[in-house]
Amino acid sequence: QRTDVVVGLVLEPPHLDPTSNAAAAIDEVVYANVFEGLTRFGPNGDILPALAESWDVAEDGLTYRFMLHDGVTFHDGSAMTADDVVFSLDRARADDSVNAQKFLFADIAEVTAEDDTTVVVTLDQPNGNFLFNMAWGDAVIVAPESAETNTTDPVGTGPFRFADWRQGDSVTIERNPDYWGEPVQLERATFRFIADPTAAFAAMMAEDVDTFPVYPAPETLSILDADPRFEAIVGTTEGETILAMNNRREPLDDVRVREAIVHAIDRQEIIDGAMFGYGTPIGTHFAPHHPAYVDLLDLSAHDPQRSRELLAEAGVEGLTLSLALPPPVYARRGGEIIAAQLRAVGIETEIVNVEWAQWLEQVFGNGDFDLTVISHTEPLDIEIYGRDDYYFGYAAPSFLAIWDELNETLDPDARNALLGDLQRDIAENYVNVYLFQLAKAGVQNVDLEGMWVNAPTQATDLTGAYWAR
Amino acid sequence: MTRFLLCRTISLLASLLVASLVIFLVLEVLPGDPARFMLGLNTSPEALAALREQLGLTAPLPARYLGWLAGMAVGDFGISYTYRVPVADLIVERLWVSLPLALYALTLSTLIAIPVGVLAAANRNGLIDFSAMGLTQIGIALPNFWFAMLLVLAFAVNLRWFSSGGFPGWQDPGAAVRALTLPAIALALPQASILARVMRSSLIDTLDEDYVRTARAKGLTRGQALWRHALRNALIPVVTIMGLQFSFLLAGAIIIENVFYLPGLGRLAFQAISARDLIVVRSVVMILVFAVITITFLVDIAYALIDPRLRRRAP
Amino acid sequence: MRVAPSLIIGAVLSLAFVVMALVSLVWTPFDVTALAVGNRLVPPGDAHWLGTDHFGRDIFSMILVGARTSIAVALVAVGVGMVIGVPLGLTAASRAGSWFDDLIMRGNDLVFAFPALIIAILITAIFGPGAINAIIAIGIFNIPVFARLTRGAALSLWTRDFILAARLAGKGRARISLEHILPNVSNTLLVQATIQFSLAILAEAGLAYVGLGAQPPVPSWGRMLAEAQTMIALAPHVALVPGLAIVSTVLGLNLFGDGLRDLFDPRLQRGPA
Amino acid sequence: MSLVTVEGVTLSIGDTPVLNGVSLEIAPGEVLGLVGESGSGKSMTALSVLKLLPVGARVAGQIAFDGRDIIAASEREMVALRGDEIGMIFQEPMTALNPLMTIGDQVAETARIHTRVGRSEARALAKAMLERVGLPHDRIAHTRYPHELSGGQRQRVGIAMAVVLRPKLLIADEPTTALDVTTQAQILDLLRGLVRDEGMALMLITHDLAVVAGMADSIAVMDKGVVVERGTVLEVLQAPRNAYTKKLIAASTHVPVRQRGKQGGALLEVEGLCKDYALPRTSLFGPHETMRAVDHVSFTIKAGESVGLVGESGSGKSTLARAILGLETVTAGHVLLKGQAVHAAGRAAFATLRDMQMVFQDPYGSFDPRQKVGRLVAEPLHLLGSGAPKGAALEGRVDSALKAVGIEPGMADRYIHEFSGGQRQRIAIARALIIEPALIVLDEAVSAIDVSVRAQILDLLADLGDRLGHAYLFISHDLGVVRAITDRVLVMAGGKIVEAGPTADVLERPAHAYTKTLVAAAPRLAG
Ligand SMILES: Nc1ncnc2c1ncn2[C@@H]1O[C@H](COP(=O)(O)OP(=O)(O)OP(=O)(O)O)[C@@H](O)[C@H]1O
Ligand SMILES: Nc1ncnc2c1ncn2[C@@H]1O[C@H](COP(=O)(O)OP(=O)(O)OP(=O)(O)O)[C@@H](O)[C@H]1O
Ligand SMILES: [Mg+2]
Ligand SMILES: [Mg+2]
Ligand code: NI
Repeated sequence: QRTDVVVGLVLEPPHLDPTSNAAAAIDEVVYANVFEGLTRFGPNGDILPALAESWDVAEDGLTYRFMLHDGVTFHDGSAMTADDVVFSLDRARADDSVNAQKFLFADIAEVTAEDDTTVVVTLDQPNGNFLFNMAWGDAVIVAPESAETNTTDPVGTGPFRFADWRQGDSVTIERNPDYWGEPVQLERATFRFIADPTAAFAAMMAEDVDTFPVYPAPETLSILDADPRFEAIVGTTEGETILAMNNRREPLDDVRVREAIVHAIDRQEIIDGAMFGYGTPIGTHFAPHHPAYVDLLDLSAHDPQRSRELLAEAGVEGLTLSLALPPPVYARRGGEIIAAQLRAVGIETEIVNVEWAQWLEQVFGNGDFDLTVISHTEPLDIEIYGRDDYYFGYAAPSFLAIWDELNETLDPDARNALLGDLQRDIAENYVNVYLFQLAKAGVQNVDLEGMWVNAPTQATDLTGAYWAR
Repeated sequence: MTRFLLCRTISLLASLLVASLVIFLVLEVLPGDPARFMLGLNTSPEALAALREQLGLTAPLPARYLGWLAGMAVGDFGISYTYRVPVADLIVERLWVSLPLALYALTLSTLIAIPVGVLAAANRNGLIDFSAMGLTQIGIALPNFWFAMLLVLAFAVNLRWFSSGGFPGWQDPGAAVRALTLPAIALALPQASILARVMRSSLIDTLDEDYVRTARAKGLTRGQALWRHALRNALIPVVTIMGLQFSFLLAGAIIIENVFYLPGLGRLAFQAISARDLIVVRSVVMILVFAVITITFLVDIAYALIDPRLRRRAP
Repeated sequence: MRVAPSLIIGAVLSLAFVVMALVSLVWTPFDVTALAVGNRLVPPGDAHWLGTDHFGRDIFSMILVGARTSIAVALVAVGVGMVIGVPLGLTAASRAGSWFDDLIMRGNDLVFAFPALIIAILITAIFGPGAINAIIAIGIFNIPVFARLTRGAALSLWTRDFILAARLAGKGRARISLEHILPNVSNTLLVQATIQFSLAILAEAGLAYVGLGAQPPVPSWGRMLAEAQTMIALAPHVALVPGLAIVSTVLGLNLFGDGLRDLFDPRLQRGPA
Repeated sequence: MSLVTVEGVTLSIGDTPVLNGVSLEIAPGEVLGLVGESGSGKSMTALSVLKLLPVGARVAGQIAFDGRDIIAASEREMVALRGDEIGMIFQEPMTALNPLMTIGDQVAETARIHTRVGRSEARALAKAMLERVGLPHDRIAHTRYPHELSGGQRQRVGIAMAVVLRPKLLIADEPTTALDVTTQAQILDLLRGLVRDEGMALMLITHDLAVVAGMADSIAVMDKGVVVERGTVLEVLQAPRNAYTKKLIAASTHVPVRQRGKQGGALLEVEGLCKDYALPRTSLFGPHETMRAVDHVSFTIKAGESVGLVGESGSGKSTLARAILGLETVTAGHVLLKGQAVHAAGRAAFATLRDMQMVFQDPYGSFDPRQKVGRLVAEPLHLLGSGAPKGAALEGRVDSALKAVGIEPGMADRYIHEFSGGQRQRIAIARALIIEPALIVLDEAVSAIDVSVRAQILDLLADLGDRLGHAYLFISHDLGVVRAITDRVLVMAGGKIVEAGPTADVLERPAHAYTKTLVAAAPRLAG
């Protein structure tokens, strides 16, 4: 019976502190393994208690009392108390904070320690998402002594503790013998960083790696799955992959032109061509596995004839648009297919492959683009359509009105109905082309059990993993 | 000799200074902001500003350049933006992979190239020569990532003799050498092909020299004349190429490092460029430039060792 | 004069390469920009002689058009190197030992000292990826190659008596460089150009591997090969065909260059005594 | 009983026949001079005896050495023979030694290969032999490398290497051609002594009949791969029977007929001319050390006069010539041509070059191989600037210049490699003539060409001088040539002119010590 596992990850984390960098690779190593927050995501996206054993919410929805577990220690041996929670939350929302998701803490008015194991958080306004927010990797609890050194020597409360980081190659974590909860079954886990898709395939085939939770080469997944040694595990993610359009720019500010583009796109061809069939078509910016999801695919059926008519109607001819493509394969391959599909309705595209840094500055930061392909991986992020300064520039009054109503609503069913309205609003206004929900296409050794199937957040939770043989 | 060394050192320093300025300026015009890269899509402007301040990105250009230079002079390359560790540590760690890999590949390539080149030259226009040179032509023509991939498929995936990539560290030297073997072969083959061709043509040239005929007139056999007289003379261009190759192997291995996911210097630079970790990029490039210049310097000295005519350039 | 078999093989392969590029101008079996995802990864057969790629495009057509891209990239990259490098080398040689010569040569050494691939990545990071920027990146590193080669060859010519004779005729350095030095180094340059040409094709493939070569939808052998990497287990022909195209073309050009060198070699050339 | 017998040896390399039934004999202790013009097959004959022929060579016939059949001998037997029983010295002392091996080791190597002696013993042998050839260890350390020796010293090392095991036969292929006369005399002396003391046979290959005359017992004359005449030195030189031999001897002693030209006033005035070359700096900030190649040289050449300049290698002759022509900056002094300064600022040299042209030593290297002869010959017309003839006028100039040197004008659109050495030198003269200069400087213009051609060129120069009346500055290390063609001679040593005067006077009754050694060292044919 093996007690160690080698996990393949595509990207190496820049460092290991989840509270000061947006890189998903950090969470993929440390989330739930090394660091814990008050709450946490479960395998299917539900919010579970973590360091907080339980909590009370006041009637007005403004005060949260968290009861912490007893006898929790950090990996350096010091006790985890309410003061550490206060420190962590205050640090994240401070003026000079470099937390990448500061909005998670935006509604917090005050955090106080009632006693060693009780923390009270007061909000400025009710926030239905607060417990969800506290489950993010960016909201984990850290100790004041080690907060600054977590980048290279992470000290958390999790069931694994950091053992070794071989820059550029791997990070190793090992079982924390003093864990407060149920001990994990694995003795140690090694995360290896393999960006090259071919190398990833070779590493699996050579059994140098036991699992790739997010396998970078969908084209070879079927081969691995057919091999009796391995199995493919396909689940869902929170990544809505869209062809974003610059709603501010001519002629994309004309809804007819946007609709024309939407009808020019054949989603299935993109899913097949770029992702080799892995992915679920979406008709709006919402995860299909979410209870509030509304199927709006009919609004945007593939209909090139309609596209041409709409373009004619809008009086647009000989249109040439730039198409910025960041590095992931869904964008690069998908973009090529999109370009061909647009050409079929008479829209020429000029493909510009960009790096992430460039995409962030040029497209995301400065809004300097016509079209781009991107996957929005944050959970429940339809909110971005209400941001005035967001890169695709929608923020229509119709949307904002529903949004405000939603924020004041606490009843779950009513909330779901409003979320449906939001989805319909952006779909009917053809803000972007909603392509597909990114699949979590992973592969693993058949004997490895207890890994997550879905990815409600980007994490490699190994707490339940074990070897069947 | 001291004069020679002094002159070389001054020109070396001048080159490095020019190089540092070029690198610094080039990286300044590179679009992309490290702070934004680190904080991602959902960040707030205040967090961005705070991080920029923390990283020292707000200081004026000349101040940053001079600060960097002054730091380098005392071996302090600064703190990596993304990794948050001293750049020097990062580089040293990567060098422990890149340097052995380059040396391994160079050794392999030399061990293959010199005998092949010598054999081919000794049997000029013969069957051995023809087939060896044909093979070297193919070796040169292979795109290296393609060849590397074929190696992985054959030796790691099918035969399972080697691991498909990665680097286990030097605690277990045997495993480390095994991990570097396939990458070294992938790197060495094209270099060996080039080197073998240089060796052959250089040896053919020297075999035509008068002193080889003199040696034969003394009663040396063809082989003795080749071995004792021609070979050492033929090594001079070979050493030049080896010097160039070493610097290439040190810096140009990015692609091979990617295919074998090795934590080498080239990949560090590549990753740092995409993360806009400019402080790492410029330090790595600087180190590589420094390495190349130093190697050129060493090759000059190697010349002097091989060739007495160069030993006393100036009294 | 006996022509070496390697020269013939090289010439044939190089010619095939050029012919492919020319043919692609007037005819390809299929449209290389038309995707047919349903028809992807078809093995070589009657309809598609060399099969189809992961988007269902006809590989044979892409190879034809890719030859054109390769020629364009390599030609311009070598052109950049020659147009800048050769005059620099000629001027440096005509003023050997002067500060100008020193400056050019130190500058050359410096360019040589920079890690080529990293600089290429930087250049494309600054200007964006694409064929033009790949050309610039490859071209920059061709400049010192040609400058050095030209200078070396020119220097040995400057010591020859016929240069003295030209000076006796009252001709200046620039004029001598053009009238006497340049024609006499042209063989050497031609041979080196062939070799740099093949290296440029390989370099483009390397850049394409890191995603920086010619950009879609323009087919390029390097990108075809890079994109086909992961498909090799699925449909080997997708990776083998562009690989073989590159190998045989580079091989052909190298053999051709070597053959030319032998042909021009003064030791093998014998005028009447 | 002869040591070496070569009988009807035929040799071809590839498809070209090189030797065609060569026969000769050398007895022990005998010196055979093998003479002939370039390409006649002298070297190939010698290499056949050693079986060190180039790849692709096929030999037929008989070669016997000391009773052994060389043609049939295996490579192993030959290896044992070479260096031990047959030693060989080559022409080029500069390239015949391995630059990366000390001279002591190179000499010792011969011994180590053939005898079972140890390293130190071989060194001792080498040391003794190097001393014997005039390189005692205390003056020239045997741990030196070849580049630290002069040409003559290197040739001594070559000889030591060849004779360290006291071979029965020594083959010397043009051992002195690359050396200047004084050194040549020393080396020939050394060889003569070795042959006498060790009793070995010597095959001395040379193109210079005068050298053979002083050294050899017998002579074999080769022409186009055939030995056309054999006999004792006296027989052959005094009473040659073969037509080719006669021609060769005549050419070697040829004196062109010249009328003493009508001389005019001063054409070229050189005054206090100095030329320094910078040596590499010895300390970083110290001044350059300099080497004075031309040291306060002053002389005058009158219009129509033919002046010789002699001196050994490195004495500064070529530097002086280049300085006169304005191709080289000068350190001090001035040069006036027709009263006009050559080294004045601006494009002065451009102006004076119209009246002054030069012919170089190497008839091939002085032409751009990529231009046609017509264009090459016309090149100096560039000096006329906008007044240069064009079109038909230009062609006319080229034609008449070529005609003047006896080249068919129709050949103007050939390339230079399509001409023989002698023709090339004529074309070089045509190029100098085309602009009708008052002075032609010839730097070793006939040194590289065969004697028979040399005679023609000298005739041509004499004739042209008489007809067109230009002055010559004739630089040569060959006193015979200088004697034949000049009125006055300047002797140069160490950058200075040590003696000057009418040619006959200086060469017959040298006053300066240096001139005396020079004259004494020069081999003479007609004694
Ligand atoms: N390696 C070779 N291959 C083919 N032909 C050769 C080779 N070496 C010499 N020859 C030819 O053989 C002929 C005789 O050459 P050889 O060197 O014996 O002449 P030589 O009398 O020694 O002349 P020189 O006085 O110039 O040394 C020449 O025509 C020459 O061109
Ligand atoms: N460009 C130069 N730089 C430095 N030293 C030079 C240069 N040219 C010539 N010399 C030196 O000047 C001296 C005179 O050389 P020069 O060529 O004038 O001799 P020469 O009399 O023509 O000899 P030879 O008979 O060998 O042609 C030599 O010692 C030579 O080494
Ligand atoms: Mg000869
Ligand atoms: Mg001279
Ligand atoms: Ni999302």
